[in-house]
Amino acid sequence: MIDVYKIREDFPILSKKINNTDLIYLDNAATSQTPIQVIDAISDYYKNYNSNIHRGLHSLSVDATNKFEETRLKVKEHFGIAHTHEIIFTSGTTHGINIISSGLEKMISSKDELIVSEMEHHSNIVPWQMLCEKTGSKLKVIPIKDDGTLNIDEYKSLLTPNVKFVFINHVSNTLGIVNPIKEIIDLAHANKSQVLVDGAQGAAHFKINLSELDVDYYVASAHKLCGPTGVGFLYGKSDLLNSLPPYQGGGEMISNVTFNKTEYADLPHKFEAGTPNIAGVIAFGSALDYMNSIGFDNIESYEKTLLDYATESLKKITNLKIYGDIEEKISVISFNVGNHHPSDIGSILDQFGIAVRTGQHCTQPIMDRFNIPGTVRASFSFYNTKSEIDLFVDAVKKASKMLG
Amino acid sequence: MIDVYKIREDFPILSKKINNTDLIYLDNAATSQTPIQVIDAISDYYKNYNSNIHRGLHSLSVDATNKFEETRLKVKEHFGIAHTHEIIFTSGTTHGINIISSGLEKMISSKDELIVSEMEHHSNIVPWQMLCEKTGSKLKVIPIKDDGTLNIDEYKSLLTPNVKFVFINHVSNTLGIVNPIKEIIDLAHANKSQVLVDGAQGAAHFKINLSELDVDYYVASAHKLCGPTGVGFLYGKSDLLNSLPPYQGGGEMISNVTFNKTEYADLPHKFEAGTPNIAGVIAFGSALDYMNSIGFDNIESYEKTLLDYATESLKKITNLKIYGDIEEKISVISFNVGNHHPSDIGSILDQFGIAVRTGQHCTQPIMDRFNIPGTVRASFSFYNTKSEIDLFVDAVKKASKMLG
Amino acid sequence: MESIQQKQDQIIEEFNFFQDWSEKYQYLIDLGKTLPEFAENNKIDSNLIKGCQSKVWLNSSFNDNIIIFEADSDAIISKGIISLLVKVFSGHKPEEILEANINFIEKIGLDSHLSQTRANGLLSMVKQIKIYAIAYQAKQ
Amino acid sequence: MESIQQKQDQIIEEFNFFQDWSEKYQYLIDLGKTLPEFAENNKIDSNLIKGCQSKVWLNSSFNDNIIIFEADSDAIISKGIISLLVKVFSGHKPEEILEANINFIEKIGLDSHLSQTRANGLLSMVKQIKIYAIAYQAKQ
Ligand SMILES: Cc1ncc(COP(=O)(O)O)c(C=O)c1O
Ligand SMILES: Cc1ncc(COP(=O)(O)O)c(C=O)c1O
Repeated sequence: MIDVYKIREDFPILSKKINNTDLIYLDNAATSQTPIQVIDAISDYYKNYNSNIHRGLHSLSVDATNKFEETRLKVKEHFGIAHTHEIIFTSGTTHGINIISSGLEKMISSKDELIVSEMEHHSNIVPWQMLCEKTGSKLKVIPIKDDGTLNIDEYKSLLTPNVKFVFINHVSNTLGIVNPIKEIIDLAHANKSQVLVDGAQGAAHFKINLSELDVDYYVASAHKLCGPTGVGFLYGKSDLLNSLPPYQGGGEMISNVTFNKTEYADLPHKFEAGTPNIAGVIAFGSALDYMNSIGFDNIESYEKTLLDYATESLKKITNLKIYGDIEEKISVISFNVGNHHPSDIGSILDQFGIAVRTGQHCTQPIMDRFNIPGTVRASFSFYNTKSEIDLFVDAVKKASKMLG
Repeated sequence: MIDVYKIREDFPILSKKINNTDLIYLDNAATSQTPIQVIDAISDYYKNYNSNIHRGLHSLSVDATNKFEETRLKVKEHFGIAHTHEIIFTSGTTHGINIISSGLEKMISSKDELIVSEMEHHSNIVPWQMLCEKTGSKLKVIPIKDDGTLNIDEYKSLLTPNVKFVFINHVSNTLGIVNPIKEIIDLAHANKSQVLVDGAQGAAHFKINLSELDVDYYVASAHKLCGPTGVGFLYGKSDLLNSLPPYQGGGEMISNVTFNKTEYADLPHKFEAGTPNIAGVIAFGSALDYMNSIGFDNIESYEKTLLDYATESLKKITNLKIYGDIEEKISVISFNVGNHHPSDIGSILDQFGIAVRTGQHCTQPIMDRFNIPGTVRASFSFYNTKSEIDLFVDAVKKASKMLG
Repeated sequence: MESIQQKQDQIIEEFNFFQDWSEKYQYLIDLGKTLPEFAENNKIDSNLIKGCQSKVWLNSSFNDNIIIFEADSDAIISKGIISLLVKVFSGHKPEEILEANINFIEKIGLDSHLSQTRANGLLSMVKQIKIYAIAYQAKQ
Repeated sequence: MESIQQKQDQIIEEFNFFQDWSEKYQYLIDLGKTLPEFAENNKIDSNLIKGCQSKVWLNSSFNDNIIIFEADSDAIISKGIISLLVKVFSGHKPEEILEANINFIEKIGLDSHLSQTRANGLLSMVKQIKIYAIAYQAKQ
């Protein structure tokens, strides 16, 4: 079990005051907070072995390279990946998706079709729209049902022989809904379609094994996993990554450069052009260590308790509507109160020191689907407490009363 | 003037021991070291206002957004840029170059020609080779002379009407040579060609005014400017940036998303898809503050003193050959001793606690030009001292003697 | 008719009575609710102000050398804020608007009590009002 | 003929005499200089070992169930290191090479005194030697 008050001591920001009251941070789906262990890993890097990596012969460079590559090993272990060279460090989920969307340009033609869902983050929509524009291929959309879940029957009928790829998020950042990605992947594979899973929200809340999932590509961001900003990773099956052209040209990603002929380096370097976010990647490793020291099973069950508690308490508020109130979800609640604009609720909550996100959460199609301007989104992490939820629910009530 | 011993106190890493002796860090061209002010800026971010930016209504998000945008202002002021929206934050120089090379795909045809120089870093070669491969356009190369400088006469004759773009580094990372970029730009503009300057090495050693230079695009990396890894910026004239298609699709870079039609956001957001390296960008601002507090004029003149001192001392070593030993250069010395392999010298220097870089420095064409496997490169920064240079020169002598 | 400065002073005085942020917010909310109806056919894209999370529309008309502003928002606090702006600027000449020194926003502590995204929205609103004034001045 | 382990022990003993890293380096450099010439026509890409900053070539031949290794490098310290490996492994059966437990590298402190890039290069060399052994074993 989790000793939340002990854990909170690891997070300096959680003792901060906002508008003269204690900060209550319920915007974890946007970015998670950072434990002192991760902050210290960054400082330690700059204080003790800051150096450019891979090409250096001197001791600092060797230390930096080893620590950098250690994170690759940690990602491999944590996510059940077969080979370290199947892990590409990126600047985040968006970057990872764009490596693939750009790589597919030459592999997709106007006869091909791609599938996304109606609940995707813009980062998992716009790159495919751009790809379709360039290649003339067609983007098809899995609709969501009134309860917020994907319409799997529709998905099955969309999965025609022309469908080359399916792009789907593991967990919806707006609704918190966990999609049945194993089923989605298996159906796609039976249709000879490849699947990219946007794991920006999935990776942070439960342990996943990418080999077992048999997913073709998986992307995530460190900053949602107690890690630093500006880091993420792309996993891809090695034969697939090998078949893609490199994304960016630059240092590291080549093995030989002349003006007549340039040869690209092997995986993973082929996709890691330029000096990477060295401190960030190393700190990402510390973040994985930190979360594993707490235990993903513990995190998952504790967050479930918070979710259930918050859901029940919020439901007692008159006119409060939760979007995606189903069983299979992580600790994210999107809601509106009556006809109040979400930004009105959010502004008032901020005065109470409560950080929630309001708006479309980069998922405009969901808003269009439910015909709303946005939602208030509260997202809980393993360092939040029940008493924070009490204060939050109370503040929502007060806000709703103020707004009349 | 510079009080180097006082400055050194700002850099925790400089008091580190390597192989039981004091670290002498002479690999500044690969990455600069980080003062405590910048390290603290990163910690401060994670301890006090870590939050996703731009879309948030709550106080943390507001603080983070403001501090992030403050760096844009600082970059604008420091580099003499007309508008903040002409500054795109990137993950580094390589990323910046690739934004442009990818953006030009639709604007370049097989009749067009591009110019690079023989002294470019791979990051400013490979993206253009990839572009030429996609578009059928031709890459022409400005050769370098025996003294390492660009052959400007050749450049003039390469500048034919078909030349659309010139890609040139401000300062060679291998030779330290400062190119006459004002002249290069003016000649290009007279030919109606646009110019991208790779400022990875230039930005760190003297102050530049991009408006006065009238350069079309300029790119640099924070990690060479006492800043963090994983951050850089791309400057582009706003009409040019506006005419380019977006690079990556994702959150932030759109203003409206439906499955029928997606509208891109205005500059700079159009090119800043996804959650950026928020802590890194903010720390980059601190790095600029730090360097300006020392003063670029002071930095420039002090580094010149170090360069002259080191050059003179090294030249006394028998059989030592410096590549690019000219007047107009920054504090970078590439050399070989007799026929000794640079990695042999480098390995022995490392035993003395001296960090230099050996090899090709991502500039294979320069090595081919001089027909050498690589060089030993010592690069000095404003926090290095003359006595470090004495120890370094002494160690080179010893290494050469050991190698016989 | 009072001057723009007089109207600002009045607002500042009113806000002086409030003890804390919740009273200020309550006041803005009430203002928002009492702002006159805005014609649906004026809720067009060209009247929309960028930079706000909620939608804010600002419409203007020019008659007898005087600008009349009308505004609306789908969020009530934004509506309250813009109603203050309408109160201050509506009924004035372009010159008066362009010359006016807008200080009531800080004086009533709105900039620190509103989240900055809102404050930026507010700046966008003021900017839009000045743009209208410039346009009408050119027409004269 | 001594066993692979005996040869390793000998090297370890030799290195025990050295007082500091400079003596070790000097020894490696001298070894590098005395490594027999390597035929230029064996300096081909397929003999090149990846993962070293300097070029390292490793060639092998198989006769009477025994593998003979030859090596070269354009850097003298690498050449010294690989000459140790050649000394240890050359003249042995594939089985012996595959079964051998390579411990002299740590024991002589090479892994800490060589920069890690070198150490990685060394690992690549050992790996390449084992790959040859596997290939010849399959041929038998
Ligand atoms: C001249 C030059 N261009 C480009 C680069 C690439 O910079 P980065 O690795 O930060 O993308 C470097 C850095 O090594 C450089 O020195
Ligand atoms: C589901 C989902 N996909 C993609 C992203 C984009 O991640 P990043 O901004 O780190 O690139 C996010 C984060 O907001 C997300 O929640």
